[in-house]
Amino acid sequence: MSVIAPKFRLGYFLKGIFDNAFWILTIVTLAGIPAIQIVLFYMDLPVIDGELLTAFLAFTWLFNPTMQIPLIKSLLYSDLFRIVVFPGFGFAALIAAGTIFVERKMLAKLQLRVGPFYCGKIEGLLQLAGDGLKLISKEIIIPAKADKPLFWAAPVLFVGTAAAFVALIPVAPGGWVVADLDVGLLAVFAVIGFFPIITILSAWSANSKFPFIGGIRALHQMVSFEIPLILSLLGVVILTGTLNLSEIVESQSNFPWIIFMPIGAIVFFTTMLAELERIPFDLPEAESEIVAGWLTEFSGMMYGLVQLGSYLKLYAFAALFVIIFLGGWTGPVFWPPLETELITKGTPIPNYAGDPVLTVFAPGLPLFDADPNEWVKQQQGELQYTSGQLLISGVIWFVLKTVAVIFFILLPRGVFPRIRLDMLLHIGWYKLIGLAFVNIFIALGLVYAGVLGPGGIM
Amino acid sequence: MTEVIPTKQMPPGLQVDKVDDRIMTLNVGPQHPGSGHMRIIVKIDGDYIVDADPDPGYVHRGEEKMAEARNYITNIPHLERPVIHDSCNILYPYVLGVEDLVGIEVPERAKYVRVIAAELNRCIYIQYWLAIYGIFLGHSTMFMWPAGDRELLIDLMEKITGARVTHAYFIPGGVRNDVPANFEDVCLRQVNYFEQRIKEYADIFYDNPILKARTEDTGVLSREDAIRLGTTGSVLRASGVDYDVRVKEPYDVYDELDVHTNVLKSGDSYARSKVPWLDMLESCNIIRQALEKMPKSGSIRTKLKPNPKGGLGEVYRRVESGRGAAGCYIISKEKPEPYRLKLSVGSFRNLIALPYLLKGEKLGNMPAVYWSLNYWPVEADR
Amino acid sequence: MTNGAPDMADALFLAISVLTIGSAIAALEMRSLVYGSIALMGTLGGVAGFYVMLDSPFVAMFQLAVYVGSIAVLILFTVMLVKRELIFKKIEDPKRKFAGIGLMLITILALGAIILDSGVKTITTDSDPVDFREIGGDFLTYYWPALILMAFILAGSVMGALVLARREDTIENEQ
Amino acid sequence: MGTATGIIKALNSGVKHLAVKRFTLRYPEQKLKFVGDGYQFDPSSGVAIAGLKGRHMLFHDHCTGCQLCSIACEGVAEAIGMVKVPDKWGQNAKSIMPQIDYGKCVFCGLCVDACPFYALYMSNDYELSSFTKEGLIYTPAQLQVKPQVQQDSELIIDKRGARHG
Amino acid sequence: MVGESVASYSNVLLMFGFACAAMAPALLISRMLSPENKKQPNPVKTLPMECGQVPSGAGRTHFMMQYYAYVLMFVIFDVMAIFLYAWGSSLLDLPRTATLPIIAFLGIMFAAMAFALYQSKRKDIW
Amino acid sequence: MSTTEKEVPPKDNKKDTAPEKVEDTAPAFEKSYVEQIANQFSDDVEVEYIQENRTRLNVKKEKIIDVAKFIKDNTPFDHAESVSGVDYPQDKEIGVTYHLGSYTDPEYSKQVLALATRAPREETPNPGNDSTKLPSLRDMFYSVEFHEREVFEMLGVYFEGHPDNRRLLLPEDWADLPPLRKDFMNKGR
Amino acid sequence: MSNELIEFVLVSIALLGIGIYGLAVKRNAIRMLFAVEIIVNAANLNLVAFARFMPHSGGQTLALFSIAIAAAEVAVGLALIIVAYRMYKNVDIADFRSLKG
Repeated sequence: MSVIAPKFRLGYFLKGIFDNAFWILTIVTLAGIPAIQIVLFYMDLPVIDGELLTAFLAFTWLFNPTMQIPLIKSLLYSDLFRIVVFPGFGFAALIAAGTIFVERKMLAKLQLRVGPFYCGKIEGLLQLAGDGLKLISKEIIIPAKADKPLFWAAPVLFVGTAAAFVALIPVAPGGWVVADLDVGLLAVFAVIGFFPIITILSAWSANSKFPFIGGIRALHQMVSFEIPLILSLLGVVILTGTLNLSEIVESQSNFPWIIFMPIGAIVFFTTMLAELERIPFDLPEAESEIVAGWLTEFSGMMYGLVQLGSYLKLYAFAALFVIIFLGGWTGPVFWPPLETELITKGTPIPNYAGDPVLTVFAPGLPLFDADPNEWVKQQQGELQYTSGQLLISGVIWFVLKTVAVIFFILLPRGVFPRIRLDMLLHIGWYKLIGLAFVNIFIALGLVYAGVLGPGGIM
Repeated sequence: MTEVIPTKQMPPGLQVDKVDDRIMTLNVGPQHPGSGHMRIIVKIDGDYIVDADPDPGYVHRGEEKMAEARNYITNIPHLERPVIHDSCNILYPYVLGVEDLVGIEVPERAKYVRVIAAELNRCIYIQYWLAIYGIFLGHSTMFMWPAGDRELLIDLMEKITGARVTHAYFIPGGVRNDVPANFEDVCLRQVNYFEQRIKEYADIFYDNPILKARTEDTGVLSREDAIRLGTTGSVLRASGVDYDVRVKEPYDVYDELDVHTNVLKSGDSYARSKVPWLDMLESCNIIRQALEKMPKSGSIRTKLKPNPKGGLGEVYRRVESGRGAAGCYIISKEKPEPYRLKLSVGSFRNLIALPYLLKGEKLGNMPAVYWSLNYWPVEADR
Repeated sequence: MTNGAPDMADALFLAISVLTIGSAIAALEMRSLVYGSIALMGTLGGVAGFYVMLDSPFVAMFQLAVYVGSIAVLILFTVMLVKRELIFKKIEDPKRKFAGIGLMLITILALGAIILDSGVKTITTDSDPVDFREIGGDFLTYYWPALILMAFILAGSVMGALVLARREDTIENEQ
Repeated sequence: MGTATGIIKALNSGVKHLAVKRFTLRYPEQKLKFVGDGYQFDPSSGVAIAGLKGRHMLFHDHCTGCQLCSIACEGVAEAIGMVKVPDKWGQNAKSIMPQIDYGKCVFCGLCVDACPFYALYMSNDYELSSFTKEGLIYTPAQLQVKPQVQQDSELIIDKRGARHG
Repeated sequence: MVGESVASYSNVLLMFGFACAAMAPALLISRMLSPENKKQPNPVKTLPMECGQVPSGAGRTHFMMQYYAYVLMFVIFDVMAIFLYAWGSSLLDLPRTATLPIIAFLGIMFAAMAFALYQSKRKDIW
Repeated sequence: MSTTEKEVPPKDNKKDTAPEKVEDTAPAFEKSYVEQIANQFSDDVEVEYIQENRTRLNVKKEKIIDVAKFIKDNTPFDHAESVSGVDYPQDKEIGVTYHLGSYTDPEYSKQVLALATRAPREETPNPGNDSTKLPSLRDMFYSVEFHEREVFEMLGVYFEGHPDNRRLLLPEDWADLPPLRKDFMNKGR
Repeated sequence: MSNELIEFVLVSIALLGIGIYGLAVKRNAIRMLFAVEIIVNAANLNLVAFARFMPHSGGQTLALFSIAIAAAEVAVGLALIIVAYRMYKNVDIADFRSLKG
C-alpha cells in the first residue's frame, strides 16, 4: 500500500483505509473494550457528592450542566489526566515541540539565516507538523539480518523511558506530579540508567557498523557522566535532607540553591548536555565520523520517535535543573485572584433589554479553586493566595524557568564544535567528578558552619 | 641512499598483527557526511585508526585527456571545472602557460584585474572550505557564517565576470571584460566588511577552547615530513615552511604587491585550519593594494588570433591557488590543441599526507585531519 | 484507598512474581545471550518491584540504579565483546540438565516445605515501614565498620578487575 | 582560566549575533540586482562588457548564419545548433540561426565572444527551469525575446551588518 | 499495611506504558501509510549502511573501544555515589561524628579511583 | 619553451630562448647546478633550458635512479611536484617527466627541474606485465607515490620498486586501454 | 494477600531454585554469572522481606551491602571471563579447567 508511490490510485488508497479501519474497529471491540473493563475494575473511581462515579454515571452527567464542572474537576484530579495531559505526556510533548521550533529559529538567527519559513505561513510554525507528516509517510527500512524485535522496540522504549522520566517531574504546587515519590531523586537516577541499555541494544540490533560504534560511544558517554550527575546533586540533598523533588522545590522558597552551589549547577548542566547527547557532546551522532551514530539505521517514524524521546528527555532534564537549582515553581505570585462574586453570588447576564435573566455561577471552576472556601478565607484575610492562583503562577514560573534553561541547552549547539571521546571521558572522570566533590564539601561546610541547615538561615 | 618515511609511533597496545581479530574495516565514503567524493578505507581498532587507504577517483572525468581534443580557448570553461569554487586560480597557470606558448603580452591593467579576481576567488574557496571544516567538527555556525559571508565576494565576482561560480574569466592575453564602472568603491566597501566579518570568526571558532583542544596536537606533520611528502599550500605553511608561489616565483603583478606569507610552526590540524584564514586576511590586503595601484584605464585584453597555435615545446607554470601550488604542464606540437596537458594540483599532492597522518589517530580526529589537508576531491580526481 | 486497592496490589504481586520467575528462567534458557541479559534485567527489575511492595523504596531504587543501570550494562557490554557465534551458542549437557532440574525441584520442595511448616506462614504486619533515612543512620553509626570494609571491597574489586582486564600483547611486543 | 574565558567569549559572540540582521536573500520574493543588461561583446575592440551571463539574446537582424557561435561551442558544450528560420533576412542567405540547448550550455559566453556581427548577447535572465528536456531548447524565435527580469534586491552594508534589501 | 506506596510508583510504570502504547500506533500508521514494495523487496535497500559499498565483515563483531576500563569503573563508583545518598539524605539527623566513617570511605574510594584512572590511561584494556 | 637540438626551432616563438641560443645564453644560475649533474653523468644526461627557471634533464631509463639519487643528495631539490606521463606513439615510447622543486633553499625556490625519461611502449598494453617499466623514484622522492600510481593507471607504466602499484582514480572494473595513451579515443565528450 | 511474608519467601525460594539449577547445568560462564546474580537477588529479597515484617532497618542496610558486593563481584567476574575468553576464545567453563594459579 502506498500513498506517494507512482502507481497511486485513490480507490486502492480508500480501500486500504477502510480495511484498516475495519480491523482496528474489530480489534478494539474484541480486545480493547474488555481491556478497558479490566482496567476499570481495578481502578480507583472518584467519589463526587457522595456518589461513586461509574462510567455510566459519568456519561449521564456529561449532559447535566450542573454536574459537568464537578465531573471535569474529578477528571482533572484523576491519575489518567495527570499521565496523559497536564504534568505528564501532553504537557511535556508540547514543550518538546516548542523546543524544536525555538531551536530551529534561534539557531537560524544565530547563523544569520531565516530558518523554517514557509510552512504554516507565520515563520514556519507548522514546520514540525510537516516534518511529522513526512516522517510518518516514509518507509521504515529495516536492515537485513537486524534483530527485529529489539530494533522495533528500541524507539518505543526510548520514548517510554523518557516519559517515565517526565513522570517524576513536579510542575506546580499541590502535588501536580504524576508520581510523587519519597525517593524521587533516586528514581531519576534509576530511570536515567535505562537509556544506555536502550541505546546499546538498538545499536547492537541494527547489525551495522556505524550504529554499533555510535552505540558504544553513547554507552561510554552516558555511563561516564552518570557519576558526576549523581554526585553533583548530592550537595542539594545534604542541605535539604530529602529526596522528594517537591520538597526540594519547597525548600527553595527563599533562594534557589544555585546561589550556594554554582559549582554543582555547572557540573549538572554539563553532565546534562552529555546525557542528552547535545553538542558539544553529541559524539554518538557525530555525523562527520560515524554518519549518524546509533541512529544511522533508523528511518521514517522510528527516527521520529527517537527524536521525540530525546526532546522529552531534554524537557525532563531542564525541568530537573529548574527544580533542583532554580527553585522550580517558586516565585512571586502575580496571578490576580478571581472575582469573589463569581463564586459566591454569580454573574448576572442580561438580555437585550438589560434585564438580568441568567446568573452564571462558577462554583467549582477547576483550575481556579480546589476548594471554594478558599475564596472566602482569602476575602477574610486568612489566606494569602488561593491554590488556583498558586497553581497558575507556579506553572508560569516553572515554564519560564524551564524555557530559560532550555535556551542555554540549545545555545551551545551554535557555538561549540563537537569534542572527542577521550576528551569527553577525561572531562567526565577527572574534572567533573572533582568539581562535584568540591560541591559536596561546600555543602557539608555550609551545614557544619551553621550557615544553612537546622541552625542556619533555614 | 634509501630513505623511507618512518611510520608514526603507534600508541602502545595497537600493534596490528596482534589484534587482527578486533580490526573493523570502515568504508568512510563515498556516501558519508564526512568524506566528500572520496572513499577512505579505514581500519580501526577500537577508537584508533590503524590503517587508512584513500581511494579517490569517484569524480574523475579525464580533464587531461579531454583537453587534448580541444583548442586552447575552448579548454578554458572546462579546465576550471575541477574546482569551480576556485575557478580563476585553477585556470591561472593554464592561461599563463598558453600565453608563454603563443607568445603574447598581457596589458598592465589586465594583470591587476586578474590578481583581484584571483584573490577574491581564493577567499571564496577558503570560505567554502572553512564552512565544511566547521561542519566536520560539528560546529554548525561555522558552516553557515562562511557560506553566507562568501556571498559578499560572490557578488563582487558576479559584478566582474557575470557568473557567480564558474567564471571563465581569464583568457590568454588578459581578461575577457573590463570591470564595471564604480567597481573600485564597491569592491573596497565589500572587502572591508568581509575582512571585519572574518575577524569575528576568531571568537567563535579559532579561539574556541574546545576547538583548540580538539585540533591541537592532532595529525602533526613535522617540517621535514611536510617537505618530503611534497605537500603544498596551507599544509606546508602550517608546518613551518615559508613557501608561497606568489612570493617565491611572482607571476603577473605579484612582485609589485606586498605579499606576506603566513607561516605557523606547529603543523597540527589547528595550524592547518588557521593558515587559510590568515591567507584570507592577507588576500584582503592584496586586493586593497591592487585596487590602489591598478591603472585607472587602459587595455585589458591583447587580441588573439581566433584559433591560436602553440609553439613547439613545453611549458610548466605555477601559481598559488587556494590549496597550494597549482601547476600546469603543457606540451605543444604546433597544433591548436595541446599535445599533453597535465594539471599538478595541490589537492592531489596533499592527499599523500592523509594515510600518513591518519595512522594512529583516533577515529574522532579523522574529519579534523582529513579536511585540514585542504583537499578538494574533484580537483584531485580532475 | 477504597476497597479496590488490595485487589490491585494482589494483581501487581502476581504479575511481578510471574515476571520475575519467568524472566529468571528465560535468562538461563534463552538461546541468545543478549536476550538472556535482557531477561535478567527483567528479573532484577521484578525484584526491585518486590522491594517497592515491601516499602523499601531506597533499596528498590538502589537495585534499579545499580543492577539494571550498571551491572546489566556491563553484562551486555561483555556479552557483545564475545564473538557473534558464541552469543547464540548454548553450551549444555543434557544429562546434567536433568540432574539440575532435579536439584532445583528438591531445593524448592524441601525449602518450601520447611518454610511452610515453620511459623513464617503466619507472620503479617500492620506496622509502619522503616523510613529510608534510618538506613543512612545505620550505615554511619552502627554499621560503620561494614561501610569501611565495603570501601575496601569496592576498591579492591575495581583494582583487581582493571588489572585482570589488561591485555598482555604489548608486553609480548616489548620483549 | 583561559578555557573559561574562551568559552564565555564564544557564547558571547553567539548571543551577540542573535541581534544581527539576517543575511539570507529570500529568493523567489527578492531577486538580485545585476550590473548591466547582460554580458555583451564588442568585436571591434575585442573586449566584452561586464554583465550577467544569463540566457542568450539573439538579434535576428544582425545574425548572418555564419555558424561561428556554433563552432565556438563545439569544444565546450555543443549546446548550439543551427536551425532554419522561416523569416528571410538580407544578411542571412542560408536562413540559419542558432538554437541553444540550455540543458547543455555552461554559460561561458564564448559564443558571444565569437560573434563578429553584434548578433548574440547574453541577458540577465537566469530562471530557465523546465519540466521537460525539450523545454530547455530555445529556438531562435524564443531567443529573440528580451526578458523581463525582476531586480529589486541589493547588498546593503550598514552598522547592523550586511543584508539583502 | 504492606505495599501502600506502590500506587505512586505504579504511576511511573503507567506513564511508561502509556507512552509506549501511544507511540506504537505511530509506527503502525507509518507502516500502513508508507510506500513499500512487498512483492519485489529490494535487497540492496535493506543492506546495512556502509557508505554505498557492499558491507564487508559482520556488523556485530566483538569490537571494543579502548575505554572498557571506564565502564568497569562505573559499576563500582555508581555504587559509591548512591551509597553517598544514603548518607546525604540523613545527614541533618545524624551526629557530626558520623561524618568520619564517610570521610574514611571516601578516602579509600579516592585512592581506588586514582589507581583506576591511572590504569585507564592504558590503551590495552578492553 | 624549447626543443631538443635536433629539432627545427619554431618560427613563431617570440619570447623564449631559441634552441641555437640555448648553449650561449644558458642562464647562469641554472647552469651552475645543472652542470654538476651533467658532469657526473656526462653521457646519459641531456640538458635543455626550456624557459626562465625551468630546466629539463633527459635521462636514460637505466640511469634515472642514479641521477635522482645524485640530485637528492647534492642539490637542494627535495620534492617532486608532479609526475607526467606522455605518450609518444610515433617514437614507440612513453615519456615520464618528474618536476622537482625545492622548499628548503630560497634561491632554488623558483627553479623547477624536469627529470625526463622514457620507457618503451607496446602496441597492445598489458599494464604491469609488459616491457613498459621504469624504476620507481619513491625511495628518493617520497611524494611521487600517488603520482606514479596515477601514471601507472593512465599510461600503463609499471614502476618497479613501488610498494603499492594499484589503481588510483579509475574504477575497479576498468579493463580498457590506459586512457591517456594516444590510441585511446575520446568517445564523445 | 500481599501483606503476608510467606509469599515473598516463596518467590525467593523459587528464584533460589532456578539459580541453583542454572549453576548446576550451564557451562557458559556468562550464564553461570546470571545464575549467581539470581541467587543473590533471592537472598536480598528475603532480607528485605523479613526486615519489613519485623520492622527494622538492618535488613535493608544489609541488602544494600549485598547489592554493592554483587556489583563488585560482577566487575571482577566479568573481568575474569574476559581474560579467559581472550585466552581460549570461548566462554565454555570446561575450557577454563586448565586455568591454574
